Formats: sequence, C-alpha cells, structure tokens
Amino acid sequence: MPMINGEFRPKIVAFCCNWCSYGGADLAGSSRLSYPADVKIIRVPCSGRVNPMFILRAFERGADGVIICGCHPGDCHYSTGNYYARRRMTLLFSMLEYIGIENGRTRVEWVSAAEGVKFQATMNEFVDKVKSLGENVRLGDLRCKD
Amino acid sequence: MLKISIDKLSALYDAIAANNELILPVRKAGVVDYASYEEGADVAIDTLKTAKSPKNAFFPQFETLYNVNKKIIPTDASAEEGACEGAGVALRSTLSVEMAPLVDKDFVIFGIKPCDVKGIEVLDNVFLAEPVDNFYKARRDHGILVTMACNEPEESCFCSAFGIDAADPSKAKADVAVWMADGNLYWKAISPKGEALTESVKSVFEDSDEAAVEATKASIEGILAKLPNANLSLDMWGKGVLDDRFYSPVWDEIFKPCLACGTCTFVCPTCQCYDIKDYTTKDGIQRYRCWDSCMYSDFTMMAHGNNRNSQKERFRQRFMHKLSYYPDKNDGMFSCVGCGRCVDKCPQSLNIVKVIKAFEASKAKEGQA
Amino acid sequence: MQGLIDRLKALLADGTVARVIGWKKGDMSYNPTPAVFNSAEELDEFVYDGFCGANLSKMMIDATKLEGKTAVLLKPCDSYSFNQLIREHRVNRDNAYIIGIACRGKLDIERAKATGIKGITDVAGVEHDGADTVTFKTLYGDKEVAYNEILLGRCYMCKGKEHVIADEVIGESKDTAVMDRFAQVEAIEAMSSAEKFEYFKKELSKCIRCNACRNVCPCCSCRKCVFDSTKFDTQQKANVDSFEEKMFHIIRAFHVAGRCTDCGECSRVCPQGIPLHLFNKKFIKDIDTFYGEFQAGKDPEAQSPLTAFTFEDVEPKIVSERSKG
Amino acid sequence: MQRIGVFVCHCGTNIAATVDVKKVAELVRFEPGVVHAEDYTYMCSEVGQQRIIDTVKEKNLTGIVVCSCSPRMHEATFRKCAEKAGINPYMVEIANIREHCSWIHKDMQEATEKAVILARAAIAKVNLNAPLQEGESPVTKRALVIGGGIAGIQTAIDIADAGYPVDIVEKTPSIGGRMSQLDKTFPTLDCSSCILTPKMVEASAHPLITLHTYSEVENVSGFVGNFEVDIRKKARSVNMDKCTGCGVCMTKCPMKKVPSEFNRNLNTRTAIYTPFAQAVPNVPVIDRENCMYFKTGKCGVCSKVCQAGAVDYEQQDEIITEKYGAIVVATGFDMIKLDKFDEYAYSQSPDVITSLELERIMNAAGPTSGHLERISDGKAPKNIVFIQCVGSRCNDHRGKPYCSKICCMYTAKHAMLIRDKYPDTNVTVFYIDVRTPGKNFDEFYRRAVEQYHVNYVKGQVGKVVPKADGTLDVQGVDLLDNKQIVMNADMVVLAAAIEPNPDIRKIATMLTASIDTNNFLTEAHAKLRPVESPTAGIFLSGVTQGPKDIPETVSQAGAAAVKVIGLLAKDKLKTNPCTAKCDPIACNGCSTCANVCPYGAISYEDQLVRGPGVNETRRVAVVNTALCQGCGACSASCPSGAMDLQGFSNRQLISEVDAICR
Repeated sequence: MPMINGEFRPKIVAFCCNWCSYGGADLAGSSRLSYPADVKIIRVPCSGRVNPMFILRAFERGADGVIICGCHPGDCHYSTGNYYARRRMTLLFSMLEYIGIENGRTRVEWVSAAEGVKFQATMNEFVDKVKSLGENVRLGDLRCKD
Repeated sequence: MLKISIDKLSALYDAIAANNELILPVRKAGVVDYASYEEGADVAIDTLKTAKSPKNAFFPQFETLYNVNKKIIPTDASAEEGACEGAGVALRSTLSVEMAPLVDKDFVIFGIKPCDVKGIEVLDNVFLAEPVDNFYKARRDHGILVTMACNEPEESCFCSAFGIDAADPSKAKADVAVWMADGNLYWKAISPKGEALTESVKSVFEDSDEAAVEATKASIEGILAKLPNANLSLDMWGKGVLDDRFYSPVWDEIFKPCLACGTCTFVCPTCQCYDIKDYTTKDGIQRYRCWDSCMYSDFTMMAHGNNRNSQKERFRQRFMHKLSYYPDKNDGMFSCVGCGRCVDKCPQSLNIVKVIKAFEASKAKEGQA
Repeated sequence: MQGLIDRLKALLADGTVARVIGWKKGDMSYNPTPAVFNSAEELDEFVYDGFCGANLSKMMIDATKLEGKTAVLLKPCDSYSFNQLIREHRVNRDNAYIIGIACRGKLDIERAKATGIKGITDVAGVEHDGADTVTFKTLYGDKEVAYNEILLGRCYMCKGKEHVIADEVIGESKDTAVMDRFAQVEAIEAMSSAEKFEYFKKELSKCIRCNACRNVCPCCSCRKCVFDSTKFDTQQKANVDSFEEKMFHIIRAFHVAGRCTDCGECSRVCPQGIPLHLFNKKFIKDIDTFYGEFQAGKDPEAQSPLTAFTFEDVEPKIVSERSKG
Repeated sequence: MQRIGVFVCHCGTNIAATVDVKKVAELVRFEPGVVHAEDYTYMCSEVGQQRIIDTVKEKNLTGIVVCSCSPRMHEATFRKCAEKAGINPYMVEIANIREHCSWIHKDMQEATEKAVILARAAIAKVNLNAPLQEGESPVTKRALVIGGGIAGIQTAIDIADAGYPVDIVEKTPSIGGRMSQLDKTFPTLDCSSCILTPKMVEASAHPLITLHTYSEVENVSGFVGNFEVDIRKKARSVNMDKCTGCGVCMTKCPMKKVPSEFNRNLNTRTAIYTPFAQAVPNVPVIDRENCMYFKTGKCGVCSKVCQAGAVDYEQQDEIITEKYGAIVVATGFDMIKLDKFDEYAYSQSPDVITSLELERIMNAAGPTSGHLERISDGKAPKNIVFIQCVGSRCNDHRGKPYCSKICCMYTAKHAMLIRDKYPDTNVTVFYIDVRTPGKNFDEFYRRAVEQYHVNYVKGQVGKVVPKADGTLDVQGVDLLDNKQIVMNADMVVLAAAIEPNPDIRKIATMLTASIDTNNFLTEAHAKLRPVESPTAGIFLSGVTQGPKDIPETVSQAGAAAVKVIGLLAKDKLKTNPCTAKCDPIACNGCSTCANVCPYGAISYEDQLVRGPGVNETRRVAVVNTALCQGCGACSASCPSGAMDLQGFSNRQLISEVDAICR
C-alpha cells in the first residue's frame, strides 16, 4: 500500500471534460485552491467520451478511486454528451456496487469552468472518501502491484 | 495390493499431503475440478469427469515465463545497460530479466482417470520432444499420478476406441493405480515413483488380495461394452489420410453451428496450443503464456492477418489436428483420448464423435452411390 | 413432429425458402445440434424436442446474406433476439421466414444428471406434445423425472410465450414461469458488500475464458470483439485469478445493456456453470428502475435506454444513496 | 517508435518554486520514446520556442511534450511552434504542471512526483499520437446579434460599419433595452434617451442591419462560420410594411388596463401598443393575451381606425432560417425578483420601489411624467431611504454572491438628482461599501456627499415596516456609530441585484456556450479573451458576460464586434481535426453511434470492406468530418471499438490511465 509519512495515499484518476471541468480545475489552480496531489487529471473532450472500460482499466491498474467530471446537465458543450455519460455511469456504478466493490470509489460530479471552488471541494471530499475506504484490493490486478 | 476403507480416505489424503502437494477433484461453486487439497476442500473423489481436465497441473492455463524490469538508478551505481541519449545525467536505466522459477516440489494428482493419463502422454510427445519445454518437464518430473478406475462410465465416454482400459488403470502410464470396490480403495504401485510414494504413506493401508478389484474390473468391462460409442470406428483416421479428409465436403456443413468458442479446447486433456503475450507491469513487462484455441479468430494471427479466415477452416483445424496431423507425426497415436468432455460441454452439442460419425456416414453414402 | 417436418418440406418445395435453420438429431437422444437444412432429404434428420434449447437467431446473421429466404425456427424467447438483430441492422428481415415454434420449456441435461442420472442410453417423453414425465433409460436402470423439474434455469423465469415476430406460428406454448425474473438479483442485492464480492469471486474464478457466453450471445454480434482486438489493449486470453475475468464479464454485460433480451443463452452454455445471466438481469432491472420498463427486442423501433436520456434522469449518486453497504 | 522531446517550463517561479523542474526533466528521459528532455525558464517565450524548434531539427523529434501551464492557455502556441519546426501540430501534448500541480501543491517532493506522473501520461499519449490534418470550412459572412439593447445595437453597428450584414433578434417589440428605461446616466447626467435614440435610429436605418423585433431564437445548429439559426418572428398582428406609426390605434384601443412592462408595471398601456414613444420600429404590436378581439372575438376597433389597413388579426408566427458565421449574445439583464427579501416590505407597500422603478418615476415620459411622487398617494416624498446591495454580495441562497457593480453609482445619481430638484427632501443611503472605481466616478460620489449632502450611513437595513399613516419605518444599523437606528421614510428605494436575462440558460444551451452558476456566460479566458465564449464563433457583449455599466458595455460591444469582424474577414476556417473515425473492418453497422451523435455527423453506407478474411460489401458507419465536433460520444458507445476519436483515441486515453496508475 503506498504510504507517505504513515498515511495511505490513494491513486485517483479524474476524467475532466475539456470545456467545463478541466477549466474548473484550471480555475482552482489559478485561484491557488489546494487539493491533494493524489488526484491526477486526464483531459477528455466530453464526459460522454469516457468509456466504462477506462474506469475499469484504471482500477485494474491500481487506481483506488475514479471520478468523472463534466459540464452541468444542460450545459454540455456538445449539448447531450453528459446525459449519456450520466446513464452509463449510473449503470456502471450500480454494477460495481452489485459485485461487491465498495461504494465511493467512483463518482460523477458536474463542475463548470467557473466552479474552481467546487472543483477543490469535490476533490477534497472524494480523496477523503477513498482514503477512508483504503486500498482498492477487490478490483486491482495483482500483476500491477509493487 | 493395499487397501484402505473409503471412510478413512482423509487419512490417506493427509498422509500424501504431508510430503507433497495433493491435487484431486474438488467441488467449488457446484463444479468439480482438480484443485489443491486444502482445509475445508469439498473433495469429490467419485466424480467421473471433472469439468476441466487435469492437464492444468502440467500445462497451466496461465503461467509466467519471465519478468523484465526497468529500474532507474544513479550513474555511479553499477549498471548493466546504458541510459538513453543525452548521457552525462545523474541517472541511468537498467533492465533485469527474471525467469519464473521451475516447479521443484513433488505433487500428487489423485484420482486421475486412465483417459486423462493418456492425455498427458499426448502432451509429453509435444512438450518433451526437442526442444524440451522446461516448465512442462519440471512439472512432469515432480508430478506423481495416482490413477483410478472408472466404476461407472457414462454414455459420453469412448476411451475404448483409443485402446484405453477404464477398468484397469494399472495399464496406464501412471505411478499408482487405484480402484474403489466394496467400500475400500485398493492401491497398487505401478512405477518406481509410485513405489516411493507408497512407501511414504504405507502406514495408512492394510494389505489385501485382488479379489474385489477383479470383480470390479469385470463389472466395469461389462458396462464399457454397452457404451453407445464403445465401438466408434476410427478407420478413416490416423496416419496418411490428410489430403483426403482435408478436402472432404463434410466440413462444408458440419461446422455451421460452431460458435467459435473455446469450450472444447479448454476442457480437452490433449489440446496443447498456447499463446505468448506480454503484460505491462509497473516497471516492465511480464511475459506469460496462456492456452489458446484454434477455434478463436485470432489464433495464429500474424502481421499480415490470419491464415485460417473462416470458421470452417478453424473447425477443420481442430479435428484434423487430433485425428490426422498428430497421428502423422506420432506414429499413429491420436490426440484424442475419448474422455467425452467436449461431448458433454459443447454449447451446440457438436463434438468429435459427431465429426467422426459424419465422415462414416458420408463414406457409407458414397458406397451406396 | 412429422407435421412440422412436412410443413418445412413444403416451404422448401414451393420455393418460399431456400433453406431451413433448425435442429438436427444428435447421436444421442439428448444432444440435437443446430443445423442448416438445404433439402427435403436432409430434413428427415430434423428434430424439435425438449432438448432444442439453442437460440438460432444469431445464425441468421450469415444466413440472411445468402441468396433466397432462410426459414428459421424461433421459440418465443428467441424471437426477441431476432428483433434486436433487426434493430441493429445485423439481419435482413426480407430474407428471413420466421416460424414461431411453440415451447413448453426446454430441458437441462445437466440438471437431469444432477439428480443422479448417469449412463443415459435413451430418453422418452421430451417431444413438444409429449408426456409430463421424462423417462431416462440408462446403463444403471431406468429413471423418471417430471418434465418441469429439469428445465433450463431460464425457463423458470420465462418472460412469456408470445412470439414478438413471426411469419407463422406452429403449436401452442405452455407457461413455465414459477419465479420472479429478478428474484435472484434481489437476493444478491440484499447481501453485504463483502458477501457480494465473495459470491462473484467464487463464481467468476471458475471462468476459463472459453468465450462461449460471448459467442452464443445474439447481442454480442460484433464482427470483432474488443477483447479480441488490439483497440483497447485488452486482448488477454489468460484467465488469471484477478480482475481480468470481472472486467471481461462486466464490460460484456455493459455492452449488451439495453440490448440484452434476457434469452439466458450465456448461462445455458457456460461449461463451468457460472450464472452469467445475473449480470444481464442486473442491468435490465436497473434500467427498468431508473429509466422505465424496457424490454429489448420487443419493438425493433424502440430506442435503447443507453442511447437515450431525459433531462430528469437520476444522478449516479443514487447508487450510493440506495446502497446498503 | 516516436522520438519525443520533453520540454519542462519553469514559468519563472510559477512552476519552478514548487516543482523541481530539473528533476522532472531528468526522470522523464527514461520513458519510452523520449530522446530529449530539458527545462527552461519560459518555454512560451520566443527563446523557449526557438529551443524547441532547434531541438526538433537537431534530434529529429517526431513528438513534443511540453510540461507547462494549462493546454487551454498555450496548447495553440506550442502547436504553432511545432508546425514551424516542421512537425505536425497534433504531435504536441501538454502536461499541465502549473494549474494542476505547482499552483495547488506546497510540498516540493509531492508536487515534483505529481509533475513526473503528469509528464509520463502526456508522453504515453504522444507515443500514440498520429499527425492530423486540419480541414477547412467556409464562413458565412453574416452575423447574428441576440438582444437589441445598447450592447447589441453597438455591436451590430460596428460590424455593419465594417461592411458585414448583421441581424438583431430582439424579444420585445422594440430595440433599446434597459437603457431606454433610464432617465439620466452617470457620471455626466446625460439624458439616456437623448444618447440612445440616435443609436437606435442608426441601427434601424443601416443598410446592412436587419432588425427582427418581437422575435426569438428558436434553434441553433452548425458551428463556427456555419451556424444555421431558426428565428421565430412572433405575430405582431400589425403589418410592418403598411403601418405608418401614426398611433391612432393605440389611442382608440378600449383595453387600457394592461400593466406596462416598460414602466415596470407602475402604470398601464393599451392592448395594441409600442413600449415607448421612441420605439424602433415604431410599429405597434397587439398583445393577444389582453386584446378584446382575441379574447372574445368582438371589438376590432384598431382595425377600423387604421387608415393604412395595417392591422392583421390573422397574422401567424413565422419561422425564418438564416445562416450566420458568428453569433453575439447580448441578452442583458433584469432585476432579481424580491419575493425572498420581504423584510424590505416590497410586496407590502407601493412606496417601497426598486431603483429601476425610480428611473421610470424620474423620467419625464414615465408614469408620473417625471414628478417625484409616491405611488400610493401621489404626494411628494420628504424622506427617502435608499438601501444598497439588496440581493447583491449575498452569501445565502436568497441572492447573488456577486457585486452588481452599477448600484453605487446610480444611487449616487438618484440621490444627487433628487437633492438637486427637490432640495427639501432628505435622502439617506444605507450601504455596505461604496464602490466607485471608474473615470470621474469617485468625484461624482463625493459631489453627492459633499455638495448635495446626501446622508450616507454605513450599515444594513434589517427591516422596513409600513405604518398605518402610510409612512415606512426603516430599522437599520449604523456601523460607524455602532448603534441601531429607526428612520421614518416616505419612500424606500431598493438597489436590487441585477441578474442575467432569465432566457439566457435556454439560449446558452442552444449555442452550447458555457455558463456559470450565476447564469453569466463564461469567457474563453477571464482576462485574455473576455468577449469570446469557449465555444468558437460565439461572442459576448454586455451584461450577459458580467455586471457592467453603459460605458463598459459599449466598449465590450465594440470589442465583440472587432472579434466578429476578424472572423468574418476570413474566407475559410481551419476545422478541428480531432474528429471521430470508423474502422470499417470492425464496424457492425449497428447504428448505436449515430443514435448518440448530437450533430447528425454519422451516416451509413454500403461499402466494400477488405481486410484479413473480409472482402464484402456491407453497411458501415461513415463520419462527416465537417459536421463532427469531436465530442467522442460515439466512441464511448461503440461496443467493438470500431468508432474512435482521433486525438483522444481509446488507446491514447488508456495509455494515460496506465501511466497515471503505474
């Protein structure tokens, strides 16, 4: 388990849509709104671009939490991408819950480009939640461990 | 000959497991497969056919061959390989190759049926021929086969067509032959390895004559003779039939229901094809091999594509391999042992027996015409 | 049965169809094989009985590309699959002649064997209009079992005996449903997170990655499955006892979510007896709960729930809100 | 295998103070494909870019990773730089180690580790990048301005003066907007209509400007340079061509009790009306909801008195479809509703009014003909209390978190005008802060305090209580004296917060323009691209982007016009090459992707597909790259992975995931 100074440091992948949430993360940055370095952001054009496979892949490869951020419903730069993402992720998360993956390792949050504060708060909350769940042992591939 | 009451089998298991890994049929989530004898294991020794064959013990479905690891270290540390372009920096990278360890401890497969023993013989011809497969050989060297007679053969069995005697496991190329009869298990070492094993577990047995075993053999032989496929004809197969069978029109229709799944391949005790792949790990790759199936569309895929593009060709490959190519190279020995797992498991009820019979039927029809 | 064969021969004879897809007698009395019949003579080997569980709709993908019409025998549950294939432009309806064939539930030979029957040499009472009791002649004596005791698991959760698509319907079906479609899913939902994980770990660790579930599935009609292609770097044939199997089964179920007609073939064909339908049924249940009842294949025009949305759809956090553990 | 160069930017100390840039450059050298890594103070500078260009040539680089600020900032810069160096601009990836790293982390070790991981992800991605070619699309040389207030009018005039046709769509019967409701404007106290009316006339008379008043945007499709917009021209019931604007219909209309929106419902208008006397166009509309003829079928007076025969009861809404190259949003603002601020008794007393209502009362064309009167009894108020920040700078859910910006100045204006015209009236202003940045603004405010003796009280009002005698008790606090005060007033004026026009959400959705939580449209960059939306081809003018006063609005309107002119001056636009692409060998032709495509960019063709084991004609998906905007919804929905998004391909994203999770 990756520990720094005796504290569990989770690996967290955040998929952020280019138009809203990535901008929200940029705004959090330019406003110096700090959140844990455990969060690493992957830029995608739209939350609707996120294939469920990416999420499972992240877990397989040792991620402890995966969060998808997109434009608020109704504000999608491509009109409808986040609506499809919402359905896909709802069903996927429900399936993960069903096979016994701890709740809270996955999350979807709508963050606009103007919501640096929300981005920070979301990431803080999510990291805390994943920390409380500990290392992801149920979904990881042993071959990816240290 | 030795015997032990069936009620006391766990004492025998414990005695074997004391010095060896013990692998035997275990029921897990409703399915019986060969697995390690562990605490709480639901041993199902009277199972005629495990879902998968025991070949997994010698040729596992997945095994690591070696790992390659990359490390970044300071330049002043001893390094085997150089860094990338732009040297003069304080760090360099090294590669290390770590072979997967070979099996070096004895293990016992208990309850393996004569057909499956024959299946291992089939694999030996492949893996122990030059160049020898070290991973397989190490397991063969350390594996001890305790083979058991099949008290109640079923309709899907057709081992007798391949000259296998399900009644008398002592004819099999194994180490110990056992029978279940009149509430006892009868034990007879049939190889030096088997004798050594017998020696180490002798204390749980009592001596016995062979009367009960003989009676059981006779009863089994009686049933074997009544099996619907006891006299399955293999006249059309074996050495030197490649061209005739390969171009037969029978293939044109018979493959059609085939789903191209790998069920038959993966339950088969003789299928030996594998693929070698790399898995990207944290700092390198893990090179592993895993079973492959000639039924799969990417089987023997090459850069230019695939040399068997249709399911008919892939389907034909499997049966031609078992009944013609393999016998051609192995002095007429078939690469099928009549265990009947594919007969039981094929989702479409398509199997080697139906293929053999279809060819017979087509010959009969030609004869009429 | 002879009536059915005569009808099929007539369809061939009058040129309505060029071939028939049905079941061919097995070498044993319980293992008929799906087959293509090109002539009246071949049809002499045609069989339709309790062991004809295989869903033939997927064979129509290739068959409807051929010259002339192909007749196919579809049981009520298979007809949904065919509709779904029409929806996805995978079959050519104009080249298909669909015979809706009646069903009284299909038999599961594994379930019969589990009752202790072995060495079967003959079976009687499995015809569509046969008796309520199946008689097994075996090497170890004769055995009788009630027909309805040895059905395929899916038949006990049958979604109905209506043919949603057919050019003609032959025979009368009997209802076999005795339990709620989602009862098994609900039982798992009621477990704790750790229990769920243990349950699926135990089941999925049996998987041998033979791909039978995928290849038999009428929805898994991709020309090239992502798990066979290099597009996702997921081309792993190994069945390592880790996340791989789960990923394969989750993604497979996800890919057919909103398209799966719940035909149950995946569970029928699994050589390791993994209850794969539990994945598909979970998605179906969730879709019904979140987005309104939807039966894939009922209406070939209906939009799949995963390619549709409403502005008011539930948020993904509903999953943790309603979760018990 | 790519030959990748990694360039780590210090950004002065912005990155280098928290991230050990040298260590990052050193560690990424060992990543697959990397043949060069270096750090430099300002990678975006001329010198920095030259280093990249030189290295590309020297080491035959095929891909570039820049570890720097957000790609939203400098991706375009480095792509151009790559092009100059002779490699495809899409072989560049940015690792955002400033906004996503150095600026938010304090611990150097932690930030450096993260920077390395972000760089690895970018390297992993660029290893799989492929050169992409930008396409070209034509530009429709016509602009649309949504909103006919001063912002929209100014933008339209500026664009039209540059020689490009412009359409203004205005929801109300006349252009003019909020400014037409104002009496005087600060800080010069010009008469608002005196300066606005000429602009309205200019817009109306301009040969290149088309006004669509009493019209709304119904649907928008297309993309920058090629928008197609449906405009609903609501039935005016008066023929614009025939009407002479004589106004007889309005004087004769028997239905005179309709609240006047223009006068903030302080008085009434007729059912056939123009909002105000200087309306442009000066053509009335029939308010069908209130017209006797439409309600009962009887009346028809207007039709009878109209000598031009312009009244047309049968007129229908008309939807016209026009093509535009650019769209300017200038939808302006409204006052917030005050129902959540009932402590100020707005709903209880007619003498508690908003500032905009006061504008109408002060206006000579207003309901009181410009006399300062109480609405309740018409008496001149002797004590007036102004309450600032009603709903502005409000941290709870009732109001708005932002400063409405214009209230301090207009309240000073109102106070000054009242004290000037009615010197015996006492004026008190309760304020939190008085904010007067702007040319001549503070001087203006000082005049109100020093010359006109307006009583400014720092403090908030807790409650306004209407009394039996018709006066109002204002209970407040004086923070400077630290005491509670109760003040009797005849009239209370609330500086209610302003908010974007409530229609903006609908419009933003149609335009796929980003919008913030306060319903202001988001700029492409808060500082450097303040008049552009992140959505290409959409521009922002006026309060739609954020609170601003008239001079600022006019400046921004001009700026937006310049951006539009710059766009329309081009004959061709480069199109985003990151479009979806279908692999026909893997495509099932199942139509799933087409079902989720928001642009109708995917169609199906029977194509001859040839590949290993395949040689047949079959149905496969085809992407129209001119329509595809690169959202990737199709790629995520494709079960076989046949549909993939160039620039964000499945393998690229998976490789990023792998690199991060390593």
